[in-house]
Amino acid sequence: GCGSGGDTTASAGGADDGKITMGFAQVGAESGWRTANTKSIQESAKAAGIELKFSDAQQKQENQIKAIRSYIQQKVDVIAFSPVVESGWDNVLKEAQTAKIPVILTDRAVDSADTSLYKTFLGSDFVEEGRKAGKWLVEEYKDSTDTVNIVELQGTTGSAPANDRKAGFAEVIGAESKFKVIASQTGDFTRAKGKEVMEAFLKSNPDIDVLYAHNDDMGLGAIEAIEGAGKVPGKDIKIITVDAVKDGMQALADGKINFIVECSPILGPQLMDLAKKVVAGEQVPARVLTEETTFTPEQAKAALPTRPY
Amino acid sequence: MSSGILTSARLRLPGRLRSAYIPVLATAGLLAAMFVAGGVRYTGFASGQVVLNVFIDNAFLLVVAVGMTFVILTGGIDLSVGAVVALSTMVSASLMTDGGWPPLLVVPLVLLIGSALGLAMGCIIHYFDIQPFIVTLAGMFLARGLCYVIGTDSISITDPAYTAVAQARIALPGEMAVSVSVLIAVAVAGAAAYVLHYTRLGRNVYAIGGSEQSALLMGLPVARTKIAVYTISGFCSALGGVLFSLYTLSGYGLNALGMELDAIAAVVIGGTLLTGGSGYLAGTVLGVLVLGLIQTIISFEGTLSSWWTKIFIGLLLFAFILLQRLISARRA
Amino acid sequence: MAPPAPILQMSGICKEFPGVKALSGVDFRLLPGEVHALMGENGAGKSTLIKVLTGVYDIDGGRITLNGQDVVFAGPLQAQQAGISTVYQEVNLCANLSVAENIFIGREPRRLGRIQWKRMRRRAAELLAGLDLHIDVSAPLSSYSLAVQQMVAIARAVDISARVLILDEPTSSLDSGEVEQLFRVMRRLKAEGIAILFVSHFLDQIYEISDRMTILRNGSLVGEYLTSELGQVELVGKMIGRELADLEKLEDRPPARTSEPLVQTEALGRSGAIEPFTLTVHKGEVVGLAGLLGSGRTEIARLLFGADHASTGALRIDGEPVTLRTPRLAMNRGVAFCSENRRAEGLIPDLTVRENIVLALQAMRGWHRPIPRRTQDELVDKYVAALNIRPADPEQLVRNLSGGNQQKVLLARWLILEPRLLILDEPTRGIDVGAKAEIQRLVAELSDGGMAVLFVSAELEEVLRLSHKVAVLRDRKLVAELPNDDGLTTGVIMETIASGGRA
Amino acid sequence: MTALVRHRLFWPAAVLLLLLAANVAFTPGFLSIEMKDGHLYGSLIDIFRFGAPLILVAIGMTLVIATGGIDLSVGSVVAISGALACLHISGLPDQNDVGGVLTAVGLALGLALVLGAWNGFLVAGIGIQPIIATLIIMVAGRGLAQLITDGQIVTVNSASYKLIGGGYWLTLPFSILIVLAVLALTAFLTRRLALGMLVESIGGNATASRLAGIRSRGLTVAVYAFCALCAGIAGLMISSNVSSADGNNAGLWIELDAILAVVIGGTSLMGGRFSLGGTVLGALVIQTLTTTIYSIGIPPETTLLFKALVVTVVCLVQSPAFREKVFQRRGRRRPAAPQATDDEKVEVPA
Ligand SMILES: Nc1ncnc2c1ncn2[C@@H]1O[C@H](COP(=O)(O)OP(=O)(O)OP(=O)(O)O)[C@@H](O)[C@H]1O
Ligand SMILES: Nc1ncnc2c1ncn2[C@@H]1O[C@H](COP(=O)(O)OP(=O)(O)OP(=O)(O)O)[C@@H](O)[C@H]1O
Ligand SMILES: [Mg+2]
Ligand SMILES: [Mg+2]
Repeated sequence: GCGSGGDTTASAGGADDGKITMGFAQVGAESGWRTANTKSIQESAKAAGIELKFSDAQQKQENQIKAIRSYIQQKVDVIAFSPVVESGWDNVLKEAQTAKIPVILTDRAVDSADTSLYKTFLGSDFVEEGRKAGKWLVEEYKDSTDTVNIVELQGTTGSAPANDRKAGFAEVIGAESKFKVIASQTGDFTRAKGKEVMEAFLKSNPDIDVLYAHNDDMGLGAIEAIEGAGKVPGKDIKIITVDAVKDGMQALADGKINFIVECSPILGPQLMDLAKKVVAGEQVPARVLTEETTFTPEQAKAALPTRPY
Repeated sequence: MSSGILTSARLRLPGRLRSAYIPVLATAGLLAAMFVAGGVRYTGFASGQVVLNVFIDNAFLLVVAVGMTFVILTGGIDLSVGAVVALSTMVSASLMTDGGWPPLLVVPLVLLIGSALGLAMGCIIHYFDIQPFIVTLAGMFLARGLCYVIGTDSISITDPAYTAVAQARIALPGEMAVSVSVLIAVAVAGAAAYVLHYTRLGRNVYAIGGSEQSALLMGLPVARTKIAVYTISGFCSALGGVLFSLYTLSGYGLNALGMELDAIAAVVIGGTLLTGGSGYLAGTVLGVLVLGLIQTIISFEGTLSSWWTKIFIGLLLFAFILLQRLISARRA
Repeated sequence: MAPPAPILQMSGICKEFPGVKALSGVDFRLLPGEVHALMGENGAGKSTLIKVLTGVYDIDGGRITLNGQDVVFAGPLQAQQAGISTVYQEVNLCANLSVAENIFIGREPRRLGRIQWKRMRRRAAELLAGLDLHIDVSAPLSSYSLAVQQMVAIARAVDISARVLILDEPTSSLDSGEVEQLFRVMRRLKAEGIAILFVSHFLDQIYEISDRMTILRNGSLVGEYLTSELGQVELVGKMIGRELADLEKLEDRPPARTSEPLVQTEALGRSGAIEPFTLTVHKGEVVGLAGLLGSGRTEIARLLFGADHASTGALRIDGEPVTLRTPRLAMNRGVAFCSENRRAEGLIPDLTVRENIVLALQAMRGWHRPIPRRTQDELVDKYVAALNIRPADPEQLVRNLSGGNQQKVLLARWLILEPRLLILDEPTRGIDVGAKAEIQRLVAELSDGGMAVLFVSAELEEVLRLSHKVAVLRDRKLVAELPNDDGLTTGVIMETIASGGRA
Repeated sequence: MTALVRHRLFWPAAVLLLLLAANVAFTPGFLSIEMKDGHLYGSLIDIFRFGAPLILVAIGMTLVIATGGIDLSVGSVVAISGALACLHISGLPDQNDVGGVLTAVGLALGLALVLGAWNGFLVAGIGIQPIIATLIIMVAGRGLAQLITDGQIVTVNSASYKLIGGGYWLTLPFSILIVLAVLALTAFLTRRLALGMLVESIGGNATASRLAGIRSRGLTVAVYAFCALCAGIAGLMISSNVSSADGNNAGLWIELDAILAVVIGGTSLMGGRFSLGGTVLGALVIQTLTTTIYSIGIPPETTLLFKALVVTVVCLVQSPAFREKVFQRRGRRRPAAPQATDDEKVEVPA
């Protein structure tokens, strides 16, 4: 769908100053979200006429560093990558700077003090996603005074989205004492784990009001667990998730999930635009947020037919 | 090219020992062949710096694999190495950044922690006669768990001295350069090779790997050696962690996930038997280089999707192991 | 003349393993400058006594004094440091290390902590030369036959300058030549005042070398005697607790036989191992293989069993040409092979006696046709009784058996197969006099029943006693085939070996 | 009593009971099992249900380890089998069609068998060390699973397929029945037929086994194939339980858990003697541990410390050397007083 728009810009960019080569160091292929992200980047690179060198780091920072180093070796025009972690990039980014290769960060930021090491950061704000989830909850229960029992399914322990989505959510709901997170456990971002953990939650906590899952997949797994326990997901237990992948949107449209915070993997077109500008030496904003929204069941029904991933 | 190495070695080596060196020589030959193939296929590949980068990017793995070699030579296994690497980066980063400790204090402390952990595991393995797999697995859980207790976020290291060391490049002729880590790693590998070949400790390691029962009956210090081996591995992992933190200038609990498998694979690809008693440190160095070179080839290939990357790694590994095996079997 | 004060004294030693009382209240003393034989049947507790002494096992009761002082060793290392050097029964060396290292490991010549490999190899070569063994000491131990390994173990122990030297069945695979070398060294050490504890099932050797002996039976002390005052028959009587009647009967040789050939080799050989040889084994015939250490007897046996592949020549079984690519194919043809190296090539230590005995039979039937438990028990019971395997508990793990009993288990495995050609490589290694006679009787009986046997033994008398014909090897070459008539003696065989068959 | 304590399964069983007791302390209704919609429902059932894939993989792993090998590729096989089955089902016109689902199951298990046989061939045929031989499929297989699913999660909507991992039959979860069937079959093959003894013999002493006429090559290939088959079934279970195949994450790290289960069950990694019962207990210990972590509410950051603690306790308690050194500190190193040699008649030379 988004390829056609990119085509025109591609011919323009290609005509300007020869072919641009971009080295992109992806985190890995740990989730469907990530795969959609990769696909978007590959497709829009093709559409934009940018030659893409792609590498998969298999969730290892050292592999990403190696890949970036090899891009420097191969003298690409621009390097883009989604950092596995926030810290630890100064060395290799300095090397890129010395080699005069501009760097664009995608998906998550790095915590480097020296912001001149990269040109711009394109991506979502995981903390903000957590906040959005929290805000909806606060809004939903604004009339109630009873305690709201929340269970949380966290992402992979220590991973940035898990840390940030937890922090943002806690920040918002922490303001009111009626919200109580009675259990919080990692579900490793997977359906199978999400289901397993939720079943255990249901056994040890008789009255759960709300489930907050750090991604759709864990939420989908948890729905099966809730149904297995004879409860109705979306009614007996309200469910909030993050991501908005197709299966999640379907569940949202079916009323099994109550609210989804979007975290869009479609960074490709924006990234290619930025890359061209950066290579051309144009000024770009230090931070570009992806356009993201939130979905309620009604919005989901409307959005579902055109959902690309 | 590879056969040249083999035949010249054949002329020099005495009688039967020749067969023991064959896996290592085959590995070296194949590695060279792989490099040449890469140079033919990719532009910019056949440069000295690419080789040096393999060292720079794998210095920590090399150090960890050196420790693992000791353990595997005794017939044991150490699954805790990756977690100890992570713990070391985490401890270093939190002490230096949050605690403001000087690196000169932190690094010895980290090395001490790693060695102590190894020592403890070695003692449990030996005195309570428990399989190394399960003890070091518990050690892995423990070290990883301690990382998360310190913090789940990654911590940057900003200490100026540490940063300076991390960014220092030792220039070599021909516009090439290596990092400090490489020097440390090479020194560790050299020292380990010396220990294994020229000291009693080293020979005892081989003897225990050959037969622990016999080593005991021959009056060798089995307890001391076995415990020493796990301590060395703990020390090497901690040092690997220090190098890792120099490499990334940060500490993170999810660092080096699965590195134990890389280290074991490097050792075994280098021709060391997992059952113990047979293998050389040079093999381990080659094993690390093979894994590193595979990575480099992948990134030079540059067009592989995530899954093709994995399949390609598997295929390269298979081709390599198969050739190595066939060459060794024919010559032996 | 009052005897000198004992250097080593053990009193009231008790040792119990789960279910077995291995030693109960054993007293033992060792005088300086004597060779003391420790005697007893298989499983009597000899090795256990040695292991208790050197700290391999914890002691359950009793005390040990060395040089008048109470000692308890935590392990062989401590015992060695206290001056007790030991060769344990099974070859306990590291096959992955070189010969030189096996001799010197733990005591390598060093300078500034650095091992001096050259010096070590040179000294190792000298040391072995002293035992009349000239081999490449830089080769891994695994490339040598068990007999060589045994010599290396002896060389190691002898070189450790100790006050007490313990040799647990060091001669079980040695030829008379090597035994002589060993005895020469032992006499020298004895003259230096070293106390030597010696275990062997060869009575001739005991009488040749020992001054005094202690006899154990079923883990208890029978008594201590001067060798010169105890006759062979009496000794055997004390060891087994009854008179051994059928020892004499075996002295008569079985009559020679003529029948159709079973296995024929035509210039069969394997480069580097054995030169092409032509040999025919007839049905019901016992063929002995004689030769010195490393002469290639084991190599012939392995070729006939398909354990190694021949590089030249042809093999016929029942007149039909066959290629034996795996031992299994040989077994399908009715060939069985009992290896000389029971630990490396024979036993499965973690399996029970019963499982070890039925293993080959089960392998022949395939995994899907289990041998009914009752049949198993019958077979096993029969051989446990016939070979006097002790403890007579088929469910005991074979690793817990004494060396001799393990050997019997291995033999039983092949005997129940009832093969057409049974290759026995040193089948009586470490087996006591009583059981040895029993085994010889069994072999004779089976060959009377039509089974052919290829018999390899370091003990020439045994070969002579059983064989219809003797094939003589030298330097990995078959040099002569001698019919076992009245004219054939060990002397004749030795001469044939020496002359290389040209005489 | 002592016979009970001596039994080799006593200590793993004791640890399992201890963990269950800890759960009861935190969740009083832990042991209760009730009927819900004609299904048995309760935490104990859950442990079996969620542990089912692990038990299966561990059973296969037990045999591989008994031959002296190791199989790292099971996790990838889990992913591949689930992915292939779901891909096939998602392409069916009627996803509930039993024939179509059976074809999918057959395809998935067939591919698993092929992968296992490949592992076995590398190990037994070419003589590559097991850890490296199976590492190849571990790495490449994960890629293959992602290739099959295109890196996405393949969702299916098939009641017939759901039965395998999430359904019930005769009030019991179907997955438990599958595990029982596989366990019974394995026990029959290894203990009733002679497979177990031959496998133990190969692991105990490979050279000796060859010389005893065992066809170790064929057996080894069969064992690796069987292990992959078990992993394949586990993969179907996992994907069927959540009605979707996740090529990226399904079966991640399961090899480690499976090996751990085998080791806790008392089988040595060096090969030889194995215990199927021990393995099942070991897998249950691991699954109960996971459940305990959820129900006690141990935060994810300290989960691993807790695991480390339990694993250490499990292995210490199981170690005879530890029990001897800690529980019965008999003064065995003290030289005992000489005992009077009694009844045996001792002859003394004149
Ligand atoms: N580790 C063990 N566990 C259980 N029983 C054992 C163990 N070691 C030895 N035994 C038993 O102790 C007894 C004595 O064995 P030992 O090895 O001392 O006999 P031996 O006199 O050396 O016999 P051989 O002449 O056959 O070598 C035997 O019955 C044996 O089965
Ligand atoms: N004296 C020796 N010199 C060199 N190599 C030897 C010697 N003795 C044995 N070997 C090695 O041991 C291997 C085995 O020899 P083999 O088993 O055929 O001997 P054997 O005749 O059975 O005698 P024994 O078993 O008594 O040693 C040979 O391949 C050879 O390499
Ligand atoms: Mg003995
Ligand atoms: Mg021989």
